[in-house]
Amino acid sequence: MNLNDEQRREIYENLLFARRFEETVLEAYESGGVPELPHLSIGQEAVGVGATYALSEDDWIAPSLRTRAPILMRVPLKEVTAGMYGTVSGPSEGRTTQHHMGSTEHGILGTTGMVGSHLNAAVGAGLSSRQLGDDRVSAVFFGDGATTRGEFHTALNYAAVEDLPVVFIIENNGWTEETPIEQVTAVEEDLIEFAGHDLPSSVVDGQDADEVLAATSEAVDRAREGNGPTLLEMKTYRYRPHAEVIQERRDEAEIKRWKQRDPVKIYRDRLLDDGVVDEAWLEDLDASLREEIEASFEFAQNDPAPPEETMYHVYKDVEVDRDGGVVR
Amino acid sequence: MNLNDEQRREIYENLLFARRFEETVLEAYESGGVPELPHLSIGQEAVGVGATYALSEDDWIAPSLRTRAPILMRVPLKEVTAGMYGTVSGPSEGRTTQHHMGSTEHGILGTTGMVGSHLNAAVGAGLSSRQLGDDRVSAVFFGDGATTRGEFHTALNYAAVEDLPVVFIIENNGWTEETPIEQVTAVEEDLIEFAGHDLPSSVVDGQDADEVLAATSEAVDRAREGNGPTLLEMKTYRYRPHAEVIQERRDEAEIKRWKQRDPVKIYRDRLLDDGVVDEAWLEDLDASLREEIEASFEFAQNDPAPPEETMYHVYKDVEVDRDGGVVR
Amino acid sequence: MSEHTVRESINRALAEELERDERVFLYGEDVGDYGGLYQVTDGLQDRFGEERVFDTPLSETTLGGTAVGAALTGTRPVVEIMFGDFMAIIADQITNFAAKMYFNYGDGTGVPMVVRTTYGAGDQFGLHHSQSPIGWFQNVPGIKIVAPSTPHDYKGLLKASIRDDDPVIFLENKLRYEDEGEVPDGEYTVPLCRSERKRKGEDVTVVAIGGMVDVAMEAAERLEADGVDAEVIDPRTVVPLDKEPIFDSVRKTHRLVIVHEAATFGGFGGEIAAEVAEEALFYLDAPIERVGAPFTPVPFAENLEEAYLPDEEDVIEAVQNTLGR
Amino acid sequence: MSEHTVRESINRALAEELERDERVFLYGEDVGDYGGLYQVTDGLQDRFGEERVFDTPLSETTLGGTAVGAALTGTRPVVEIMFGDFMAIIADQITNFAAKMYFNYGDGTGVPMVVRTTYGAGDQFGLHHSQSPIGWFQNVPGIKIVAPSTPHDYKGLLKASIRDDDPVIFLENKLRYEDEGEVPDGEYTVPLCRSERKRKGEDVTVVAIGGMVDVAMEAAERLEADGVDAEVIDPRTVVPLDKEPIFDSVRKTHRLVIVHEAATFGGFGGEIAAEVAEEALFYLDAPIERVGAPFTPVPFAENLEEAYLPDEEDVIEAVQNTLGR
Ligand SMILES: Cc1ncc(C[n+]2csc(CCOP(=O)(O)OP(=O)(O)O)c2C)c(N)n1
Ligand SMILES: Cc1ncc(C[n+]2csc(CCOP(=O)(O)OP(=O)(O)O)c2C)c(N)n1
Ligand SMILES: [Mg+2]
Ligand SMILES: [Mg+2]
Repeated sequence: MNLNDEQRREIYENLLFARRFEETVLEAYESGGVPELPHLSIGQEAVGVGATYALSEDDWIAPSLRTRAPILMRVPLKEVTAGMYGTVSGPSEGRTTQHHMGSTEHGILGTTGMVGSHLNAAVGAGLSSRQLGDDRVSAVFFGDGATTRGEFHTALNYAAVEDLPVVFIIENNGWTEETPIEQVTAVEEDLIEFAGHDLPSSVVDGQDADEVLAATSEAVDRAREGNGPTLLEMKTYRYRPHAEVIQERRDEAEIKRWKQRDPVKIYRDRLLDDGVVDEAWLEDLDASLREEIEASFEFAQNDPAPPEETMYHVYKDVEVDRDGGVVR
Repeated sequence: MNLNDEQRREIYENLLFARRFEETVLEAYESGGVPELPHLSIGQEAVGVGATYALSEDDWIAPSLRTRAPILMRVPLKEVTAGMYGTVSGPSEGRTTQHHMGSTEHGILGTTGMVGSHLNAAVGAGLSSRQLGDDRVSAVFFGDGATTRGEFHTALNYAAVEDLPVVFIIENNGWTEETPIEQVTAVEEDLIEFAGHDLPSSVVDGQDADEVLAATSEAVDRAREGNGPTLLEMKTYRYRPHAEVIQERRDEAEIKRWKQRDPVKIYRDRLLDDGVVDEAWLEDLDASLREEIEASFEFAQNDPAPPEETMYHVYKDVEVDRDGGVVR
Repeated sequence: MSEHTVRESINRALAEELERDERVFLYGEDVGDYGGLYQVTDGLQDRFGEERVFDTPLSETTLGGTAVGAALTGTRPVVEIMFGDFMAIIADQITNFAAKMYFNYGDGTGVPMVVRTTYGAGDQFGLHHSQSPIGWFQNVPGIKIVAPSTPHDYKGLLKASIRDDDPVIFLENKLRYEDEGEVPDGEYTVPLCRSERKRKGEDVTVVAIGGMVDVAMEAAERLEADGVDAEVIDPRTVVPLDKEPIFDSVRKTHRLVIVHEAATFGGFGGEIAAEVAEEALFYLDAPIERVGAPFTPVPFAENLEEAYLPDEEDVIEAVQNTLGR
Repeated sequence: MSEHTVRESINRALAEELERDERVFLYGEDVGDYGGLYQVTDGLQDRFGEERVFDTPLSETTLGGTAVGAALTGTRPVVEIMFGDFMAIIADQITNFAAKMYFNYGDGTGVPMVVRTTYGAGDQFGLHHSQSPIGWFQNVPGIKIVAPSTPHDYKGLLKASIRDDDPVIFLENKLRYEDEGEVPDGEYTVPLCRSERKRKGEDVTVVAIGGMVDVAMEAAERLEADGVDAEVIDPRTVVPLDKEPIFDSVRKTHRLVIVHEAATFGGFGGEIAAEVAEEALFYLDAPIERVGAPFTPVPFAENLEEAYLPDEEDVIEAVQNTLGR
């Protein structure tokens, strides 16, 4: 994929957008509180941005809890922010958080809070694609921890056996909640070793959006041409603890080392070096993103709470009362 | 493991014993019927016999539905046969079949009818061994089909990460119930490829009890020395359909080809060649095994049905009535 | 009308829906070439091709998980889970995923998947191939559980299930595949979430589920000879429940017997009894009777399994109890 | 006696049992060095070492499966499953394995494992981290389900669960970890399978489960001011059930209210109601009332979750209903 300057600027915009958004979430959480407990992806933005950029708009994305960028790239911001506040304008009108939101319009597969259970669902989207002959690719994001679940094996195997158009993207940030991944995975070096399956795989620098984009594009092409799934391991890192309630217990040196390869900075420096942007453009962008983000928080904070009926939205094809009785 | 003549004869005895036993089951099923639907392992005897022979008596065995030989080697025959008839002398007094029987005395891990769910249980036996420091190894047998379940990945990973004393033995007979295994597994050639895990593995000729024994012995030694699990893939074949109700749909030529490498015949010929046994000994053995087996069927057919109380055996530590009420 | 078995009815329902809607596809262990362990999908791969009817790895989590994903993305998967006991393996996919996505989406996206599975004791298949999994999912909002009782209903309810936009667990009693009954020759469906009165009566209401409907009907025949006029109600869909017809019937007969195959304790009969004890308590002239299995796994030995499984005698006795005889 | 929180009580119970019996070990996701998401196992790895208290991969099936295997082979594993919602992932290991092995063995081998897990709504954790999984296992013979309500009972019941030879699901309400109460300083256990009358009363029986016991107790206090004398029974172990004390109480008060946190429909309250409708029907002066959640997933928005979760007002209203007020 050869990028023109506009595209490169767009990628940077998305990186910075995700960064600024989550920084604002953190501030809001630390000052007044945010109803949805933040599980921030700060530090990992290049994975979601680069990979999403490699997909067509109507390809399916199955994000993990940690995959914020694709959501922000596809879903109107006010909706996402409202989703964190549980107000009526959120993606499910306050019924659920935005973490695991689903949207058919935006090509986001709804997910559960069970880390890794969505891998097979993403393979199911691949099945749909084959049944309908519509060439849609499905990209599923998941953490290193999720590779230790049975779904990793079963989903990879089925996608590979059936040559389904699925791209498996490990966001390897080195940690489950509080356990270092090498402590619980029997691999020598990389998590892709885990997959004995007969499918192409590679390790990618997850801090470099261009690398992510290149690797994902290749995988997407392969999938769209009917040549089956690919497994990509993106090496990345989260700057914050698993969730904001959780005590940090990782090495400060480790965190510091990773911050030296910050995905936003890497991209900005490259664009500056290549003369694609200048400082003024960067400042303008930052200001306008901050403004948009602020506005979304203001919107969400003033958005009304959902009426009680909102939660009686359980069956699509029959009316059921709150006691499980069919309304005739 | 260097075998003396007596040991070699013993191995042959066990091979023939398993063979004759299951032939008798088949006859009984085809004439009068046997309450437990037979899932015969005829053709696969060398795997169970060779592997069990490599274990100490107090090592744990976690058999699959198809693993008949280890049961026959460890559990009194009358008990096994009664188990098929559901009579009081069976391993659970008629509550359950003998297929998934458990016995602490005989070191057999009870199993469920869910193919592959016992892999993690066998790893749990490895945990016990570590906790108790008792050096017991746990050997788990499972079919090729079971390698497509999530338990295959999760159990191998955990055993390897914790260096637990577990030997994983795939009885690869090439078929699940009615689906050829290569159709549903994304490997190039062998199922051991499936395990990207960092643990030793090898492919073994499952029709040759000596090969099975050698490979398993090595794995058992490794486990007992604290060097963790091993994965062995035994190439084998069942002569009968998955279960006796099921229509055969495999190629006749395929069945024929495998019968040319019959595990009982291979071993007999070798013993004859080496002068370890002669025809007379073989005939005597056959006659005495047949007699013993016949006697067990006669026993089982005359063994009484269990009294109704037998099934109210659900909780060990509290008396509960048939309606789930605690008896005070 | 013509006579068909339950097996034929299901097979025809699948064929008709595969024919009607190209978004429908059918997959599971050995359902393709072999036609399924119980031969329910026999001939369908030949007719519709390997892309519409196909075998899978031996992984129920893949079946459950991919079905949810497929249903969320525009197709209508029909999955076969060989034995209902294996529903425990996909409890996560059912409970946390399929049942909750309509709630989790804001745009009306549904989860039009059907999980067909077998259930029930009586063939000496033992504790792991004989269970009735209704109890495991009866407390899960968002799932529909359908348990038909006649060839007619099997066909019509399966077609309706496939067309339904909610996830459906479709329960097939493995002792009933050979049962025969009248089935219309033309196209029809039977609506989900509607119970049916299978027999009109005045003296006692018997609510029976799935394979137990026949047992209840035969008990009712024998009771008639004894001068007892039993009404038999078949909920057909148990979750969510069409309650009013049950209340109405109890208000008329003043007696209630509930029959299902799973253990009584903690089973779905408790829900029905509780509903009536809340809504129609003072209409009851006798304590509610539940007929079900004892609180044990399904035993293997023939005599034990017979003692375990509820039968006509048990229903008759329960009815007599409500009549104070 | 001294004051302790529920968290401390559990931590001490674990420490005492690890100390007492070297066959006991404790494992789960992040339970080691970190001390568990809710810090319940804090300090235990330091004290007992990495061989007795340790972290695992993020695989609940491994946790469930290895625990069964370990329990069958001479040790007494205590597993932490971070959220009760994840119990659906190990439904196979619980339902088909742990619950059935004593039945499947003929030599008295038991399955002495404990699965500790959190449950319950009220902290805006949303539909996948707030469920009450009792309903998923209430129809499974062979499992014990324990749901304590006070620091005293948490400690005593957990110690008894670890010593018990049957598999136990031990439910910890995540809103209650900070609750304080009197706990004896010395060694004690609280027997499984025995309910307790938490409050004596004459006018109405309230059976409450787990986190709802406190809600019921507070409702009872307020009702007393209103001249209503409520008896509160805490089953503590819900499967199997200590039924007689409930029947006795209803025979005395003639009124029954059942309170639990899961959805009413299909939930455990149905079982209790059905039992009473069978055993003590004619003692009832009013329809049985069940207080529970509506038949929806647990909603996220604060106001919705509040409306969802049963509270004192709901209990009081139900009691008033039984009194015809
Ligand atoms: C099935 C399941 N088990 C445990 C958890 C609790 N949990 C939430 S996130 C997490 C760690 C996930 O680690 P990883 O997959 O590496 O993703 P990351 O958070 O690092 O992006 C855990 C254990 C869960 N949500 N689901
Ligand atoms: C979890 C589960 N899924 C499906 C089945 C039905 N079933 C029983 S045996 C079998 C095939 C097993 O194949 P394999 O593992 O290769 O063992 P084999 O019978 O060939 O020894 C299947 C699908 C089952 N018992 N358990
Ligand atoms: Mg991680
Ligand atoms: Mg096989």
